Amino acid sequence: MSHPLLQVDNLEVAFDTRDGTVHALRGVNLTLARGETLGIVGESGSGKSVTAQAIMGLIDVPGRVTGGTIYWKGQPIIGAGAARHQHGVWGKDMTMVFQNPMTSLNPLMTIGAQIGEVLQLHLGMTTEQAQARAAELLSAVGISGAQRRLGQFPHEFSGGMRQRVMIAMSIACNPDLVVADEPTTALDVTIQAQILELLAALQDRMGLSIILITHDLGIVAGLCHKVAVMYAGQIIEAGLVDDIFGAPAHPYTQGLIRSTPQLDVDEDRLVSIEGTPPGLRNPPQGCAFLARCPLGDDGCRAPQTLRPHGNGMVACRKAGQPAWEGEQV
Amino acid sequence: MAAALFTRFKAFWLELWADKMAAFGLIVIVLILLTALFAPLLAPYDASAQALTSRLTPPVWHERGSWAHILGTDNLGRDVLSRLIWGARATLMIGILASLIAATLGTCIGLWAGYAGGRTDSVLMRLVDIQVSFPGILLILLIVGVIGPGVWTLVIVLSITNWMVYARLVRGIVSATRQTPYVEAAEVIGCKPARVIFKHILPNLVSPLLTLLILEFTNIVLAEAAVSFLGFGVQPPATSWGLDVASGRDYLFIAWWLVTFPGLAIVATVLSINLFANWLRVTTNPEEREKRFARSLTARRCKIAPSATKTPTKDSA
Amino acid sequence: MLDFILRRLLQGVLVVFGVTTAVFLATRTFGDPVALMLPLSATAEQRAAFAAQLGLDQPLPTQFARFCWDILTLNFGDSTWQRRAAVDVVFERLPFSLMLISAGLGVAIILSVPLGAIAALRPGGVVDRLTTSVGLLGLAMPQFWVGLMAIMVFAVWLKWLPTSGAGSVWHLVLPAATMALAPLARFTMMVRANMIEELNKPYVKTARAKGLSLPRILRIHTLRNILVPFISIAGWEFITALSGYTVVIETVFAWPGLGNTAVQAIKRGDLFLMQAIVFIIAGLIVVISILLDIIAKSVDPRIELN
Amino acid sequence: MSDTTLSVAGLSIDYQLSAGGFLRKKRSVNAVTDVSFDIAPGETLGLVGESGSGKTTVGRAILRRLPSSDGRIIFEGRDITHTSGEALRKLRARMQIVLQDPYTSLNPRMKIGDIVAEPLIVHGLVAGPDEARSVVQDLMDKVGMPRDAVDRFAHSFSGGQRQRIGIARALALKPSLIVADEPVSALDVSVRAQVVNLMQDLQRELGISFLFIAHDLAIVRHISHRVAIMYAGRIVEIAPRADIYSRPIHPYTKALLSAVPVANPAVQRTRRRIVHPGESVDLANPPSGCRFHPRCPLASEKCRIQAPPLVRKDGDRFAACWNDGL
Amino acid sequence: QSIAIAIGSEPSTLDPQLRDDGGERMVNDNIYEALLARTPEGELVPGLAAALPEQLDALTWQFKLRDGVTFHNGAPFNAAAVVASVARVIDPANNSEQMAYFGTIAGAEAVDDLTVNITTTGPDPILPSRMYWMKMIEPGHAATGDIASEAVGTGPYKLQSWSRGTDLVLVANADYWGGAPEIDEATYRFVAEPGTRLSGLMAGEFDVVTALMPEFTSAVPKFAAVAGLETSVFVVGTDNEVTGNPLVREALNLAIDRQAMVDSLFMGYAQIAKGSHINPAAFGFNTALDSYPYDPDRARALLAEAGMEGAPITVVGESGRWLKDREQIEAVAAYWAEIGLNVTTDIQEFSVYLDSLMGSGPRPDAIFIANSNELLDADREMSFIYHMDGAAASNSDAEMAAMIDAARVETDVEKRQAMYGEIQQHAHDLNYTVPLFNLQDIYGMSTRMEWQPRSDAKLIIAEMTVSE
Ligand SMILES: Nc1ncnc2c1ncn2[C@@H]1O[C@H](COP(=O)(O)OP(=O)(O)OP(=O)(O)O)[C@@H](O)[C@H]1O
Ligand SMILES: Nc1ncnc2c1ncn2[C@@H]1O[C@H](COP(=O)(O)OP(=O)(O)OP(=O)(O)O)[C@@H](O)[C@H]1O
Ligand SMILES: [Mg+2]
Ligand SMILES: [Mg+2]
Ligand code: NI
Repeated sequence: MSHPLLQVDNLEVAFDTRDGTVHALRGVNLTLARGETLGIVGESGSGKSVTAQAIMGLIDVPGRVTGGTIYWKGQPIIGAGAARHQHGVWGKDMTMVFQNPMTSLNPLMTIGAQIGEVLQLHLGMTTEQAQARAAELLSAVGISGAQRRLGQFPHEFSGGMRQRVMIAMSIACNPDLVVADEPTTALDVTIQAQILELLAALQDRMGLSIILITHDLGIVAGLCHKVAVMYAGQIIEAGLVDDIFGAPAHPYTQGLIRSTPQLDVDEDRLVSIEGTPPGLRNPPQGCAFLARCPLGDDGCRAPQTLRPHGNGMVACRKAGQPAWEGEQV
Repeated sequence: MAAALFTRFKAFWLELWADKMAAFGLIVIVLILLTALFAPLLAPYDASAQALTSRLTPPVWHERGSWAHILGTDNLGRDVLSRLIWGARATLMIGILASLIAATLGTCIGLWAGYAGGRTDSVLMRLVDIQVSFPGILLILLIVGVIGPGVWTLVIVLSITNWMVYARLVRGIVSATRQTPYVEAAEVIGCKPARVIFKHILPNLVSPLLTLLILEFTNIVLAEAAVSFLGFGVQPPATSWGLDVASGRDYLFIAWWLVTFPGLAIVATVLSINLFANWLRVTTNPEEREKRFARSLTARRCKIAPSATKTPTKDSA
Repeated sequence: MLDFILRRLLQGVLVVFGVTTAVFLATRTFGDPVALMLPLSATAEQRAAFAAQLGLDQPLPTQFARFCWDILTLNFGDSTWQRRAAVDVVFERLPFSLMLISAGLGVAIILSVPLGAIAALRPGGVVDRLTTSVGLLGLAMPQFWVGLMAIMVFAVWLKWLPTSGAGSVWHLVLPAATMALAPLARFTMMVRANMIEELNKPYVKTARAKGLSLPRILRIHTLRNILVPFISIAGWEFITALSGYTVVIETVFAWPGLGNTAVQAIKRGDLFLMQAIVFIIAGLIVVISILLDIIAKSVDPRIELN
Repeated sequence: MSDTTLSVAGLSIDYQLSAGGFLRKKRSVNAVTDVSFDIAPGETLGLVGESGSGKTTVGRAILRRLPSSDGRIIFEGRDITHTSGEALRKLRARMQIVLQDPYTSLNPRMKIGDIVAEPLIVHGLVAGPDEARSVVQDLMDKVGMPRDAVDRFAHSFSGGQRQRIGIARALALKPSLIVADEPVSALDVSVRAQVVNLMQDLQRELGISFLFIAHDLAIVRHISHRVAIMYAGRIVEIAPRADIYSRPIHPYTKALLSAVPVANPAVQRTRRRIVHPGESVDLANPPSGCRFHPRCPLASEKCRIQAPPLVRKDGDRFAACWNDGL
Repeated sequence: QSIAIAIGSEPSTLDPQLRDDGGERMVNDNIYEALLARTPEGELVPGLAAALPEQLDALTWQFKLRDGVTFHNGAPFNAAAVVASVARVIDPANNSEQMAYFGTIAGAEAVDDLTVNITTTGPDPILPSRMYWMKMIEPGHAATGDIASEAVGTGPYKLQSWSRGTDLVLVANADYWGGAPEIDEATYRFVAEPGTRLSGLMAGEFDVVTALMPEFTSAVPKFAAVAGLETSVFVVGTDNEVTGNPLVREALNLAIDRQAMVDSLFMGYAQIAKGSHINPAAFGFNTALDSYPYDPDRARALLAEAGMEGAPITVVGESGRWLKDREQIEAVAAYWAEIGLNVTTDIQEFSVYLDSLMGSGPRPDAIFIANSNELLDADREMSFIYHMDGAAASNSDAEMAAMIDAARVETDVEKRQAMYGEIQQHAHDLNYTVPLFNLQDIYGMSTRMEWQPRSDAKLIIAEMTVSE
């Protein structure tokens, strides 16, 4: 049987708040094959992190998974049919790198202990074995003096190094998938470049799949095979990187790309998408982008689902029509 | 306007009512406050009127009890209920005054230290340290021993020994708030320090100060009781719950009601305030407040939260 | 490190001196020590002789100079009440106080951590509500009341434990339990609140993403992280207790601690004893807070000592 | 009026880490060293550099929120290096700030109208509430906010809208210089464009000078006339925009530019990235000589010993590197 | 057999000669002895002396000592020990608080090994009573040993151990000259709280507790009450505007229903004072006087006659030092208010109170005191309260002062007795004081204890027995 590595099927997540229920994810569909890198982009609050956390089984009070299923190698791990215990999936086969390297490590545990912990738990190593392996891992992510470093605490590391430690930890058990939620947003450009190189190198070497969540279209362009664009809790466009950057079909994707200033092009004015995304407490029935969309009309009030368009999928009736004046970049 | 106020009150009450214990606490507090306020109207007797012939009458439900003294009489034949009602007045007044004085003093020093920063800050905070290192109850007893006990002494003494915590809190918040961008913005647009403090910084203090004030109030009530217990507190003919417990304790084995009722009054007051303050603390913290709401929803939905079932448990791997 | 300790000790010396001076001024300027110290029927000559003997007839600055010298030479004079060196009295009672406080706080610490942790695991759950309610009740009951009731129940009715006094471990049980009650409540609530806060921190998400079970996260990760605030709260509680807040318990259980002695010293106007007590307790408080800082540093490597 | 709005010469700033005292050495960190630049009226100077390189520190020093340990700040022809008290308060009317985080830079307890009117009131520029209201309405129009916004609180606005409110507040005093400290870093790409466009429009209309601090080289390129690059508390290169982006001189500038990802798969995959090893400088004990030398591929013995001064290389380009034009 | 005794305060020292301290006395009364003793009823009998002393002249008393008595450390008790004991107490360097009892003693000299002469500074008829309070120490131990914590006496009990703060254990002295006592071992525990003492008694931990409140006589297994040394009294300011009027003072005395107070406050464990505040057991007590009747109508009439209806008086007192002090003060104040006086009660902090009582300022209208008479001689009350120069006196009656001075040096027993009777009658007629009650000391005991307590508040273990 050739199951995809990861399949997210119509995932719905809601958060209970005093002012009503926030429908953070409203039917997210994703498929990821082995060795593939998927970028997820979208503006703040569109549900990228929630998606990642749902995949990792980290949705917690006040959130809850209200619908849909996540399959790992064909087995349901979240939603209908999922077993209560998921031995060796989370933390071993599927790991996560978080956005903020400053706070994502336990400040009072040595780096060695934090890496070793995973190895002992999932691979049943002894402390010594785990420490030896941890040292290897640190070297693998480009931290010199690994032996000495193992005994140090996170605050003795710079931001970039901490993110390397996070990555070392995430690849400790030779996972199949690493979910990276904005792994470089908190870092400087030069450091970001180092980390991205590292991720790319690791992927080459280990045949990892990566889900890379980011704001930065440039990162997606450089690193990913496929990209999914999220808006208001849904994926509104997905496809191969070249296709989407070359010819974005959804008006939102078009706007997103056009509003990004370029290093080598002088625009007179940037495209600005006026307005704000809809609130997720009472999300609109139809296209969520309607209120901000230059092409929108009454027909868009009907629910929009992902439909094939070219090589990819788009959730728009007017997919492919240019939405913003001026030339495509 | 009134309608708006009413809706706000209603929203407040609805949220409070969701936590029955806290609501109950608030009701008790209000009742006790009213009792203290209307003591002269409510008390059946003068609190210090004694009748030696009817001393140590037990409460009414006791076989020797009488309706004349519902909660019985004390060792001088004074009506326990009346003393309880008047005692509420003394106890609450001491508590409120001492808390307010301590809070005012502490807040001023905290504001000063936090806003001035630098050397002033460290000098003031050293002062706090000295006061903290001073054996607290010794200081109370020492002062009382030197200037003599009494209601006002108690108020002064309890204020002197309690202001530090306000100073620390306020200083912490002020020096943190000073760093916040909106205060920086206010300074950059040319607000004078007074305006910055009162318009931009002080409002941040209101809710933590209020919570602290409420909690500290209970400490002061307990401290008053303890000091009175040691005989350094309120002196007759004035009365307070602490004093009543103290003077009733000698009769514990034959007249349990002397200690029990004022004791219960203290417990009820402090407990109610704590219950309410506990709720208030959560309510003033937006994050906690959301969680509380979600949890109660989950509980009401009568099923285990989905997330709970999905918690990875690798215990037996 | 050494530099830190030295600096703190020096600061401490100043604090202790300030505190003791405050006592000196308070007792010399507001009251008449001689009247307090002599029996009711003492004659005027006796009073004068006594004042002269203690140097109380000298002008205040002279007295103060003498006082400063005495402090410097750690000479606190004789307790007029016990007729022996005041420091001896203090050091004789101090162990009892320390025993009571350590036992009480020890119990509170040992019980509060699991209780608070369990409550934090399921906020709003049964255990949580129960511990919170019981805790609040524990905080609301005046200590002397609890003490009297405990004697009634456990000593008079059940006859399990001695009513009062010191001498054996059994004598310690009731006072220590009474002493433990309020700190236990405070510790539990503090552990619960900090635990909940800690569980919200990003590193806990990391730990969960690593596949660790919640109990393990609690045990290995968060527990250590709440240790620092816990140490400071526990230390604070220790200091408060040391500064005489056990006196009520000591009175109720006839426990021969320093609190009672202090009350006696004040009641009897025993100035020298009073000064010695204040001095030694303030000194202890300073030392303890330095120790606390060092312990905190050893738990949390991020803390800088300055 | 002089032809430069702001002129900074040889500015150095130290942060006190701990006050000196008994048995304790004074410790301080030299966050900004010998920084000089000018801003002409109506000009935008972009200030870029990695985190901790001292950008904010420079901005705050110009606004006189920090004492400078060395150097001079000349604003509109007046030396304001040591202005303080009431004079400083007056000065504040002429230079304003827009802060990075639109969520925390507005007092959550004040209505938008009051926030924007506050500078007018504290400087006594309006006679009464009615006048304040009409001025505020004008400002709201100017920054493209709905008029009814004045009666609402900050939390009901999105990040972009809040940033516009922040700009309106800064504009209220009709300043000649606005220090914008990463005004768009916290905003989403689509919203970022709104704010950037607004700032450009305002500059054209009102002739305001901007010191525009940012991480994002692409945005800086879009909005600035000239760009200064900071590294470890020093300006390593300062030049007109076109020069910086097309012909960078300093190795750090080059590395920085090459590290910026470009949102174009074809380009991005083939770009030659100069990835320098190592991390940013610890300012508490900076390396000797050129502060970039430990990471610099071209570093020579000279770089290790002597810090290169910022010198004119050609045209309006200044750089601080011993390796000429490489 | 061993018993446990709970006392209110731990001895501050075991030196028997320095402090006037209840805790110390409770212990040392069993370890040390004096030359004279008293029967439980209060009669002076020979103690370490072989017989009652003989007065040689106005200033000299001769004591013959008991032969063959040794101290616990084996040293003999002899004239040298007596001389040393006397010298040590009165040595100003020792600043003994007991000088209140021994102020008149000039010194002692040994006549032979078993005879001592004690001299006084002036004629002192009550020297024998004083010697009842002077404990005899072992000179060698006092000089070289640690007398403050190691007691060496001649008494029926020896100190076994004293763990400060915890307990103090006495064991029977098998070599006691009066025969070994019945109880072998006595453990003292120090419990300040009356409630806690009581609970210890009820829990069976203690066999004897001191200072039981009258209310608890019904709750404890067993108790014993005895007339004590203390008499409560209001001293009235005779030079004050209102209380200067003898009619008012009489009214004050008639206004109080003493019987009701005895019944309710003291549950009967007090005697109404017989017209004066002299202890009935004391030498010089005037048995002819009767207690003031309760006659509020007459009191009101007297007030009316004096034109003092509604006149303001201030009642001064303290709280917590004597048994039910505040209750007595407040009850009396209420009675006085009832007959139409405008009463202000002023409960003062103790040092302030002391100043009111003995300071040089104006005398209060009425001040409460529980007067204690350890020497059991009327001289105490006479010189402290009745004599116009007395520390707590509120009158300026020079005639009475002269009578007191005369009585003090009168060595003829009969004459002295008569003089004191006369003075009391005089003071009674003029209502100088408002005497209230002779208080009783109540002791709680376990059921197995057999003991009749003594009126001088001494806790003599040798007088106790245990039934088992
Ligand atoms: N704990 C929570 N309580 C309530 N709502 C939440 C919670 N966490 C997330 N949400 C909501 O879920 C939605 C998606 O949030 P998410 O964090 O996935 O966004 P994101 O795309 O990762 O944004 P960003 O780019 O800012 O990280 C948001 O609208 C947010 O308000
Ligand atoms: N209050 C302060 N006390 C001590 N050091 C400080 C303080 N503020 C900043 N620094 C130090 O000064 C240096 C410059 O900081 P600054 O905030 O100016 O950098 P920045 O370029 O604005 O960085 P970012 O891009 O992260 O905003 C940094 O090394 C920082 O650690
Ligand atoms: Mg996110
Ligand atoms: Mg900055
Ligand atoms: Ni399992």
